[in-house]
Amino acid sequence: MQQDHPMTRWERFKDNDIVWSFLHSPGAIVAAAITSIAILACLFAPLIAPFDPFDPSQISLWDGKLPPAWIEGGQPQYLLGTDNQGRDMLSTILYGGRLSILVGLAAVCLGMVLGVTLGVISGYVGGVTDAVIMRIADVQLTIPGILLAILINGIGRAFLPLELRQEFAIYVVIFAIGLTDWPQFARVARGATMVEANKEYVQAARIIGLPGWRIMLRHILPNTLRPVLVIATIGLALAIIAEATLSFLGQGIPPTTPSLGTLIRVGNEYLFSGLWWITFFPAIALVVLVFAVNLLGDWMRDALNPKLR
Amino acid sequence: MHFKKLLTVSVAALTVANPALAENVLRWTSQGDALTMDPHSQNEGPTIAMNGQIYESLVTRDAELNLQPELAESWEAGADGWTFNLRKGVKFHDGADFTAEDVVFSFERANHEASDYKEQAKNVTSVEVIDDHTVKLMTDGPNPILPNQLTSIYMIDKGWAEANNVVAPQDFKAKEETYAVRNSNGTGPFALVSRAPDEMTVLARNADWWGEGMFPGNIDKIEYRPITNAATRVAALLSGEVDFVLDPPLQDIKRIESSDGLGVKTVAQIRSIFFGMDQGIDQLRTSDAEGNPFKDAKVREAFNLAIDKAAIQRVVMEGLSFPTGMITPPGVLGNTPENDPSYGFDPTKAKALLAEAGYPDGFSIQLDCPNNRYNNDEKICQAAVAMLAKIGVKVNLDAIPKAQHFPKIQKRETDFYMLGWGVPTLDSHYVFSYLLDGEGSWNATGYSNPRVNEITTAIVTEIDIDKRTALIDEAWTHVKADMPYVPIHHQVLAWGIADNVDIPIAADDAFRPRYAVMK
Amino acid sequence: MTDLLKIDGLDVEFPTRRGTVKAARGVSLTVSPGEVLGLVGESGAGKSTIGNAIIDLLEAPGRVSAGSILFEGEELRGRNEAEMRRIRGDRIGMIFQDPQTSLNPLMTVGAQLVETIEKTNDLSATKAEERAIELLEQVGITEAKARLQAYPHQFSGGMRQRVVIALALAGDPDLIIADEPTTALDVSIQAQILDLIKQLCRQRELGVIIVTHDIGVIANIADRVAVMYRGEVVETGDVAQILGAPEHEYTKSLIAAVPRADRKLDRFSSVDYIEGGTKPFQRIDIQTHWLGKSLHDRRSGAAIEVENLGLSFVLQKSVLKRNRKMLQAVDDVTFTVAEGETFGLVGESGSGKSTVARLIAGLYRPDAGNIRVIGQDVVSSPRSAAAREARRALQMIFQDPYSSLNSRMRVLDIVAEPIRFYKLTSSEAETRKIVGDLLDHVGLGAKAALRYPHEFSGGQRQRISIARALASRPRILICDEPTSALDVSVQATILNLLKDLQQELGLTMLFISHDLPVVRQMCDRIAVMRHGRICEVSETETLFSAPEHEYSRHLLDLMPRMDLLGSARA
Amino acid sequence: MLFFILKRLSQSILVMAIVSAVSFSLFNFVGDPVNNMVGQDATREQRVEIRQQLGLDDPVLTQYTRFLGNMLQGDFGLSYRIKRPVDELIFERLPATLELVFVSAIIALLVGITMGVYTGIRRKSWASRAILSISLVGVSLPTFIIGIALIYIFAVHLRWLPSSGRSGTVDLGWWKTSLLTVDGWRAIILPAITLSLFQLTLILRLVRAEMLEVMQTDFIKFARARGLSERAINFRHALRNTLVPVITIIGINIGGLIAFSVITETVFQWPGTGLMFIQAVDFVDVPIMAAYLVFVALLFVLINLVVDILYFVVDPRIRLGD
Repeated sequence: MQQDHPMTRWERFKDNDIVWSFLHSPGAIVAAAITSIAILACLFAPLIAPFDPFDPSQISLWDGKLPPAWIEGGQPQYLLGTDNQGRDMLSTILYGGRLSILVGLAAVCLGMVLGVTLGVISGYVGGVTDAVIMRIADVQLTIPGILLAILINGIGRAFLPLELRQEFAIYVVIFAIGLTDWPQFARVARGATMVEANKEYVQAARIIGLPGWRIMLRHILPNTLRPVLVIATIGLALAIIAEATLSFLGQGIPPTTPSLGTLIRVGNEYLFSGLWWITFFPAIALVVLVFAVNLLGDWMRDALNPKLR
Repeated sequence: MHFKKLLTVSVAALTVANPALAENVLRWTSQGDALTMDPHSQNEGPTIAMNGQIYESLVTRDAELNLQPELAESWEAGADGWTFNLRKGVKFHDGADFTAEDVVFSFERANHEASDYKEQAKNVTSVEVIDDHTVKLMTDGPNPILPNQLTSIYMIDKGWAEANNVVAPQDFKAKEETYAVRNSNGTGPFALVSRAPDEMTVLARNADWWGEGMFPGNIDKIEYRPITNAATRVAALLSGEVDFVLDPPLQDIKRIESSDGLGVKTVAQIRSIFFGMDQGIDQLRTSDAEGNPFKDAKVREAFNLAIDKAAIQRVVMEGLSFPTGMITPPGVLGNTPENDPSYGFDPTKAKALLAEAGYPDGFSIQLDCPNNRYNNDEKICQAAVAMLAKIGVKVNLDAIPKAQHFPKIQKRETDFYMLGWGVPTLDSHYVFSYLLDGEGSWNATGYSNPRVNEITTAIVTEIDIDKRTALIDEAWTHVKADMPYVPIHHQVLAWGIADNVDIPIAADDAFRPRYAVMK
Repeated sequence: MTDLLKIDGLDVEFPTRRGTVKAARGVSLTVSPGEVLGLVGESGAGKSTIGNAIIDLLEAPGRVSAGSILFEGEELRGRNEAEMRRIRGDRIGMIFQDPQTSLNPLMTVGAQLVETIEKTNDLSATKAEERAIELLEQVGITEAKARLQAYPHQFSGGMRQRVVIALALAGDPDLIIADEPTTALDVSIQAQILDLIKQLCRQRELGVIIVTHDIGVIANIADRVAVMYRGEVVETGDVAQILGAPEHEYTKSLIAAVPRADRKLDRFSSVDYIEGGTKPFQRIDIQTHWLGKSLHDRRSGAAIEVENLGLSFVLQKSVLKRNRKMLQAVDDVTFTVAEGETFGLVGESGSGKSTVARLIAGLYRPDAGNIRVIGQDVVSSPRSAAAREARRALQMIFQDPYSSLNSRMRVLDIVAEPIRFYKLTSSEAETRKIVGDLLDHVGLGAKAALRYPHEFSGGQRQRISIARALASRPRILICDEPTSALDVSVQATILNLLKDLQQELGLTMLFISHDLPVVRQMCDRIAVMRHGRICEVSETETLFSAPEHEYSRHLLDLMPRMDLLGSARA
Repeated sequence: MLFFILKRLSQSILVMAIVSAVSFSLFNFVGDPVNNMVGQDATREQRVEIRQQLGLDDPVLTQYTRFLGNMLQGDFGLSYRIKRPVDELIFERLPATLELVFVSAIIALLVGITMGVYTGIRRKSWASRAILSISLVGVSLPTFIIGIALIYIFAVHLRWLPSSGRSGTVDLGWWKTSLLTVDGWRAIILPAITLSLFQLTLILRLVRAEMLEVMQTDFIKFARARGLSERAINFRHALRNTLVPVITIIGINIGGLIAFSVITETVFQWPGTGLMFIQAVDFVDVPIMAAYLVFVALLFVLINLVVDILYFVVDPRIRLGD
């Protein structure tokens, strides 16, 4: 790969093994497409959705329980039918998906920032700091995530004042899921850091006399991001599922601003009554979303593992 | 290949239905299991229902809710109490005779500090034994409705209780559970065979029951399995695992009706659903409005007119409700055809009224709502949010489990809330004293009309039935005009029942197996 | 003498997304029974590919695209998997480079031997065990019976390689292919293993192919040599002829680049045949350049003074102190390096030489003793300004060119980091200019600044490392095995560069290596280390001509005999 | 070895101490227990009285000491709602949960490892690709959706298996099992499959990944070069080495089964500890919540201890030291 002139950024980007592998993996492209469409659709839900399901004045109870447009009795303006409150299913799913993705992303970010920070410090500094951080992580791992989330939610509900609870329900869920996630990130970041910290470029940086924080930030952090990114992608899928599960158990996002999980919980009550679309479409949306994210994570794990390429 | 074969065989083995049973076994389910088998420990629906199959009271109600003799054959009112003639020859499941002594003991036990039936039992100040089969229940002054208050005070054997050290009901202070929590000894038509809480409770017919042959029921064995999740409960009925679901969700009624071999029975329930508005406090807690809009009767009327009860009935309740203008249902003394019709639905007028009251752009408020108590409670609240939005009132809904919801009402910490109220005594006093009296323990509206308060006190001791009824009517007329609540509807009960069994439905939602017939 | 193995016109290709790479082109070789063929070449020459192709174990997606492989007169190409399985182990045995990873860690050595024996011979369990013991004894493992029950991790590296050889012999093969069998081993053990292979070859009339990059190994063991370069065999012949009078240009360069242990040369002969791309770049004028500013600080005296240095590591933790296993990595080490001197530290792996380097560089803190850098005590108050200042005058070049550069940073940022951190220039433009100059000076060219490390070869990366070290304007350079991961030909150019820099800048150099010939070429004085202690410190020529310490003599004895190497291109 | 186990034990005790502090803090933060204990009609005086009787007015430290002391004796107090000793409630429901987790673990391990090995060995076959794709769907399906779907298909639609609950239990005196009767097995199949599916796919994918990793190692290449049979290479060499890292993960996975049994038990009305927990959360029945937390942590710690010991057994490098 000896060229006389440096490659342009774009050439280098295309030449990158990971990008190349991506462009040659149909599954990854489809997954990325679905994920980006889903994320975009949800982020721009207010622009795309035919109705605003959170605006109660737009809802008419008399439009409730209408089937999808292509089924007898359905109305064309409600493509996927309406729920028991008369909300347009398509709009509700878009808004609900938005909430699910936002909660998932925020939870993963929280877990990642917390975990990677602690993990890198733990791996680089070592000694007592390392022992303390990893013991805390152990305790955290001892209490299964979903239980902890239920507990934090329960505590949040009881502890927060009435007015705040509604507003903070989402933050409590994010906090609950994010907090259960960090040990994973911490472990991976710590492992990667310990590998990197022993590499000679870090020793070179130390000999130059760079302070520890600068070495961690500029040298180690960028090199630990690959495995962290894989975990984050899979973590995003798990966080979306966790949110849905919490909401399904009635411990998550309240039904006034429903997430996909809340929609499925509400819809589940109509499963036997013939109103299948109230639960079916949100469930499909959830599974497709999570599947796409997982597919992406799966490809990423393989692509970033040079041994399997 | 071998594996495939094996799989087929084992699936076949697993899918073979239970062997045909000679006896009539009724398998049924409802949302929650009884908390305890101690008849005086927990005043809670499923517990009363389960114990009511094993234990009996002096007086009971039939499926039409008429008072019927049970352990007492007849009774008579006096100025300072009621005399009850006890049924003769009644035996407890362990063979002991039922006598006046047991009645005395049972009332003492129900009045014990640890009892959860004190509120009902305290009406009986003491029990006077006249002979082995006659007792006089003494009251503090005249009590016209005492028999109504006795239907869930169950009789327990003194000897058995003493022998097993359960003279007092189980107490939360106790470190150990008592014998009576898992064992029972009643006089009723069924006796406990086995019990695994939240899993399965099996009852068998009591061959020595006094009523043997007097009732149509032919059930030999009852298997009760609680299923919390509504959809799962219906699935169990649809898949033929149970014969009877006490509380199928409304939206599944049609599906059950249309399934082969299944049917649905409905009846108007003695329970009304309504919203309370705090008109007592000076500044609302959760509103952006200055002061308290609810103090203005126009605002209360606007709320009443803004709710489309017909839409709630048809879409949310699947037709299974009766829209109303009262907070107590027909069947309760005090509900009249004049007062029962709803206030109607007129959003235009509602908006106008709000403007008149000084809120042309509405205001915001939080609606507190239970999500696991009444039929579609949370969905009714959601519908109300949308309807109130159309007259400009921005409602924030907080739907939470009943365990967290009810304390808000009891502590009077809510501005706007949903409540449902059943009337076990079938008398308006129960409604007045809790919901309308200024000091009522469940009255979080701050409503206090001196005349209503007066009537509430008066009817306790008024024995002249006509005069008493007139007083009750007067009170309701005041309430109808004052509009402290937004009445929505009276609930309708629906039971999902397999065709091979006939169970008469009752408005108090109690399963009475003595009337259940298997074909 | 009939050929045991005859390879003719063998082509091996690896289809990749950037087109098909030919790893071997028209390779022809022969091996006779009882003969050791050395297959020598530098990394990427395709030598290992040949070995794998013979037993049809090429890494995916590699495949043999042309040619024939005749083994005992039979064609091996196109055999199905079952037939190949009967040939592998039974008729052709393989020995791999790393004995640490060649054995299944979860099975006892005995079990692995027995399963291999049972594969070919229909023996009873006890017979198979007897045979296993016999094999272990043949490869020189004592108490063989007891050791059958041991797991691989309970053997030392050399012993493990003996086990690997025993396993290769278990099927009683006629041909052994040994792929870098001694590269992972220490010099002293290397010699024993080579002797063992040679002895087995003679005794059993085995054909042996030794694949290696090490001319020393070839000189010690091979009867005939095939030299590979970029997938082709450029020269084949008798070992004496190839090493003594090579004909092909490449072979000549290669042989010339091998460091001579027998005499000291001024410079390594340049090997332009290989590093064809090393154009002479513009070199900077040290006297006037930014880089030369440190020249004025020079003084005479000691640059590094080490006194009674000690450091131990915990090997096995335990609650009880007496149960704790400690390794005394550095034990009472004392020496002084004068300003402008090149001081060598030699020893086998585990001798503590790298640990001493890291102690001086401040990467570890010593348990005992003191270190002074340019007269400044850097141990007692390591965070003082004076200590930091002294440390900055000291930079280090590492062994592994791949891990010593941060792959996420551009070369510019790597080299500029110390300049920016210490604000050694007045502007970013100046920084960039200086980085360009430094890259020019180390022979990479200023354009390299905008690339990432993975775009460079190992030798080029070492040049980047050197540029980074220079960017601190150091007065002392610690070189920790700077060329041991590099090919011989590249090694020569890097060593030349280091020599040049040392002379131009008057650097003090601490040179750490296990490779005595290299050390002889580079150093003024040498310290020999063993088990954390210094055995002797001598002037270089004194050490090589008249070693004082017994261990020094032993090490010198183990140096590969290069008598065969002629004086070609000296 | 002793040092190792002692170290792990002390860590476990530390973990349990922290968890118990967390679970105690529940009592102080979550809700007002009195409201959950008294009937609708309780008066203010009754409430005050109950607070005093429960010791809710004592200083926090006194309450914690009391809590710890009681906890060590297995006494978590009475459930606010059911008013029975919590430890008894838990032990009553424990067999249901443990049997469910046990059957699920067996399914997940057997199927997961088998398929993982298969897809690891036959990396390119269409069956492997199919299994992998399906497994990815598997990790994407939330447990509750699987449960609902299984109920709908096998119970309501086909009517093959019961939709919910546990039946056919046999009381062995100290343990109530449902694994001895056909009815019991019929009831456990759907929840066990639901619970196992997620972990099964995780194990499958992990085993495959580890298998591929091991297949790249030198000792496998060396085994090939010795001409050993595919069977010997795959099972004697590759699988055993695969299992070492897999064991740790399996420990975590079984913990995951216990955690996710909360969801499965809710969907299937399985009368185990998880269902009790979620009901307790709804009723803010703090003694049960606290006890369950401590109990799950204890199970986790025990499983991890077992895994550590298994490590010793499986890996001679740890067992025999260097």
